[in-house]
Amino acid sequence: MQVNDNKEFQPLIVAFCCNWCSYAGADLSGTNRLNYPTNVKIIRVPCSCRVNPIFILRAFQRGADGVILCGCHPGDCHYTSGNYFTRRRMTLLFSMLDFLGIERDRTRVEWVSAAEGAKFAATMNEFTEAVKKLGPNRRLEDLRCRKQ
Amino acid sequence: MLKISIEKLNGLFKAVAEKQTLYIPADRADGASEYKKYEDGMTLSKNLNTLRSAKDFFFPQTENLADFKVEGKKIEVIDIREEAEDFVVFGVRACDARSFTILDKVFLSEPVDSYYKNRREHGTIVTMACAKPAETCFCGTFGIDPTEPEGDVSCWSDGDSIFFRPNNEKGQKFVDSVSELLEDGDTAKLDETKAQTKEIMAKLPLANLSTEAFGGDTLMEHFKSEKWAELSESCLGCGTCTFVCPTCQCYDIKDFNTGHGIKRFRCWDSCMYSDFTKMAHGNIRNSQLERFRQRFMHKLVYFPSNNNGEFGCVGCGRCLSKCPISMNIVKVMKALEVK
Amino acid sequence: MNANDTLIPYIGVVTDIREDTPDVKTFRVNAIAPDGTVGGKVFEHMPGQCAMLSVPGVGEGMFSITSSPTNKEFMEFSIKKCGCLTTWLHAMEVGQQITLRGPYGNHFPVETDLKGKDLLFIAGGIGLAPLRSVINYVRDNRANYGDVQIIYGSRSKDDLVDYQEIINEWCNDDGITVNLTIDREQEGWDGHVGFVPNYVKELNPSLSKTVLICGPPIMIKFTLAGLKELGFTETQVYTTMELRMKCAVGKCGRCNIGDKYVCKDGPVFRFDQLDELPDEY
Amino acid sequence: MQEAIISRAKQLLADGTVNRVIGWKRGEFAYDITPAIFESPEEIDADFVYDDFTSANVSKYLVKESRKEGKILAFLKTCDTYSLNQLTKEHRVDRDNIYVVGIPSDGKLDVEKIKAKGITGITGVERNGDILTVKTIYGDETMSVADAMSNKCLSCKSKKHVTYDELIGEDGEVTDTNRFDMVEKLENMTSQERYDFWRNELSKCIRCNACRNVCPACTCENCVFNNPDSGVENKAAADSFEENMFHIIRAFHVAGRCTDCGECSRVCPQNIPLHLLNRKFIKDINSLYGEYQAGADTTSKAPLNNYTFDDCEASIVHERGVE
Repeated sequence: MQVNDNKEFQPLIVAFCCNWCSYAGADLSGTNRLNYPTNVKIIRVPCSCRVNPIFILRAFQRGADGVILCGCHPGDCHYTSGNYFTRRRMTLLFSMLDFLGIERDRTRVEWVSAAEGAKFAATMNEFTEAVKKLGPNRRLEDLRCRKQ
Repeated sequence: MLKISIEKLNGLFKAVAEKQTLYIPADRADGASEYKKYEDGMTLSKNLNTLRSAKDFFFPQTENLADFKVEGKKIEVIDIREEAEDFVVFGVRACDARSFTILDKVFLSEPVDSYYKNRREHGTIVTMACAKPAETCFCGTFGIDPTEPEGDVSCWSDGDSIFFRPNNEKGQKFVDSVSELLEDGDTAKLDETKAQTKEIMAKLPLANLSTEAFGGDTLMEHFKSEKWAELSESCLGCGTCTFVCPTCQCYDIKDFNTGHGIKRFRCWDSCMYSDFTKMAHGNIRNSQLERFRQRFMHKLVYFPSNNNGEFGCVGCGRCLSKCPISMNIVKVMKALEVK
Repeated sequence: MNANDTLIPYIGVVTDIREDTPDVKTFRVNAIAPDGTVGGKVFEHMPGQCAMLSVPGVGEGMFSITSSPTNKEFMEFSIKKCGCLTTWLHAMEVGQQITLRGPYGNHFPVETDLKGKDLLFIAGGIGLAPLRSVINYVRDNRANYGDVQIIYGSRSKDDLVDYQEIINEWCNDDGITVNLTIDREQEGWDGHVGFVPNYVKELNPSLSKTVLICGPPIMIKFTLAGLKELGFTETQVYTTMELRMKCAVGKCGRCNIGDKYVCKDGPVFRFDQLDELPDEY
Repeated sequence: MQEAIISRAKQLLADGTVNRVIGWKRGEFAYDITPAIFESPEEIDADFVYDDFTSANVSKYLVKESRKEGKILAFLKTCDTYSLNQLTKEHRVDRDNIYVVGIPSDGKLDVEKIKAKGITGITGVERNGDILTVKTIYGDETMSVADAMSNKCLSCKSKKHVTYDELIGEDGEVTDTNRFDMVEKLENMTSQERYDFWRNELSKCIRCNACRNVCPACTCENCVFNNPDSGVENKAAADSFEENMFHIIRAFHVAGRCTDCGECSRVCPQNIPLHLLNRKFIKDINSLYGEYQAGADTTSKAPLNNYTFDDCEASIVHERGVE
């Protein structure tokens, strides 16, 4: 585990991972001892399509600085078409967040298969870096939830 | 009477704002006005009234009541109440000024609501007489004279100057604090303005609206009226009327889990909402008819029944202009008073 | 801001949990002193009054205080599992702290109108909870009241709240008649079978009695009709009500029946008072 | 126009085609018109009104009304027919129980806009060509009709009725409007500017839920914001997050189903331009997944219930427009 003794900002990342591909991908990156930040909190969902826009917003409310949604590659969905719906939904949602002036780099969709442990780790590192540059989430923050 | 010329009014605002927070009605980009914290250069709105009423100052839409820390089986209550800071609300109209009397009857009756009382004690209300009432005004129906507003200090404008009259100790303190800016003035022109306003009041379309058919003793008669079905059929069940109303005071208490504690907060609620009376085992007001009836019965019958005949409406006309489907207390009164 | 506000609750500790029926538990609550000592009551009350119980983050609700004011050691609440908060309460263990505020509402006129009278208690299911406070108050001040009759019915034998107390204490008291009934025949039950309203009519209680009734709305409705048939007047019958409440002090505006707030002007009403109000309950 | 509508309504009542009529009822003033149901010719004669202020879309009432006994006559303006079509498609109304008479509209007036000019004490309004004469207790005032026109009519998308059993007057055409202008303008701002714009607008929200309750696409039996089990139930937005949350989810839930009738902005007591959120979704859908007009038909698949294998990736949001 990384020990963070300087006060550098460590973003909290919530990663919604589909049970069949991305969660297995995350597992693989772990068994392969690949590094990705400890502040990435994985939430397993049956399918990326299970993720309601409310989930994304709630993650921000509860202190996430970035939210990433990982699912099977288009065409590989365990339920045939779930991730196609996810793709449309999330495109529109992210576009709306952008429209409201929420920094667009705080949200991302990435397709990660069960075999792509390396891609999972790389994606998380890259995404964390991008969010780190933005600093803490302030525009979509619930002040009541901010830790004093 | 003490007065200040209108050109110098901003100087007075500045002097007040230096000592305590001052709120004045200010114009918004969309033409409506709302109370804003006074900052240098802000001007007083010329609109008759603000979009939202002044009740927010004493009974805000949401406020924190208490915090809780929960650890295992242990609970700790944290009293977060703090003494409010002194503030002044300037330009409150006669209708809104009366609404405080009505809210007082609810919140200052035993057991006293300390949150409300705290702000009430620290707020000074400076009222402003109306000169140009709108067609939606019917404060006269409830015995309010818009040319003689209540409040801690009453103000009038004759077009050139603003006149001040303190009504109590708090008001006197306010007038004293700005006395060097005030001068003694002649009220001849003001009396003329008042007379003109009264003439207009008598000509308003709702001038003849009467409360005669309402009050505590008409409870069952109005409750059982068959007209509620027709009146309520187009109601959307939104909370617009409730939230713009200066006298609506129903609230909800809810807990919010912040992840590191529980915040218990109170927020405005509306009897028009479907979950207002919903319990684990059912709902006593299941239809919009019953909820609609509750709101108007509360204002016209239940409230006077419990408060010596005082009605729970001040005739500010906000619901008349804001209801999405234009169903309002005036239409209800006119429908119900016909036997 | 030293003055206390009724909206800010006290802390109580659950010191005993008794499983009365499959869906009713009785919780014993004690006060907790700043130094952590547990004991005594959080506040005093009169029979029929209520308290707002809450678990922060879960919810707050009005519950009638089941124990008698004559009990100086603790308060008790008999609570049926039916919603979010009550489900949580049913899952908790001894030692759990909860918050309380109160007492709220009026009470049964035990020191005025009911004094010296013959009393008839009629309860159905969890409706015994608010009456238990009165019954025990009457038992502890026996000299002040005349004959006491208790008619209590439930769905089944297992659903009779406080069955042990009824059998072991109430039934053994002098001057107290207890009539139990259950809705349907059940093995091991040799008592009366049938609905409460019918049982009341069968028992044909004396018209001199003052009636205190609590139970499901439908039971109250038919029992009241039955009592009227027998010759009782509405001024003789008291009941206690419950509606959704938030503030418990008549300010939040939701528990009203006409111009009366159940939390402040109630929960105890005499039926002739309810007659003058809309039937929105 | 009002006479023609009234006489047709009375005919259809008399010949038994329908047993009630949904329309608009006269108010206290010239402008406070309430949607209402009429059951007799006498009621219609007394109160039925169709004029410059009858802008309320009555199609949502048909969700309940069409399930009642007997056929109901509904007078629908062009934009209202889109809403009804969408409701028909979602099986929220029983279309067979509704007799739709399409009526033309040459734009409705918004009294708020008149009042914003400082005109008060309004007793009557007269429209003569482009000039509006407002009668008040303080004397007559004039202004241009365009200045008093409601926002939803200023960007009217269509003069063509998409569903009707009969028409009064001539049917128009789908109009080519500038309705996405403001959305585009916002898109071209910087992220910070957009944020400031929306904070200023959404912080006015008093959570009266009028936008939700009036919306013909919002017909859930129990809204997620009313459901204590949803975890996001809130009555008053306690802070800016909850304001954003409510408006994002409200607009998202009608994305692909919103016909752009403009009722949400019309009823907003705080004059928040809520339709911009809906239009942003419409604009995105049009540009990313092909032109789509909700309510134009009753058979097409909604964009969010549909997909193609080569849809764009969500990263497109990062690639276009202003950061």
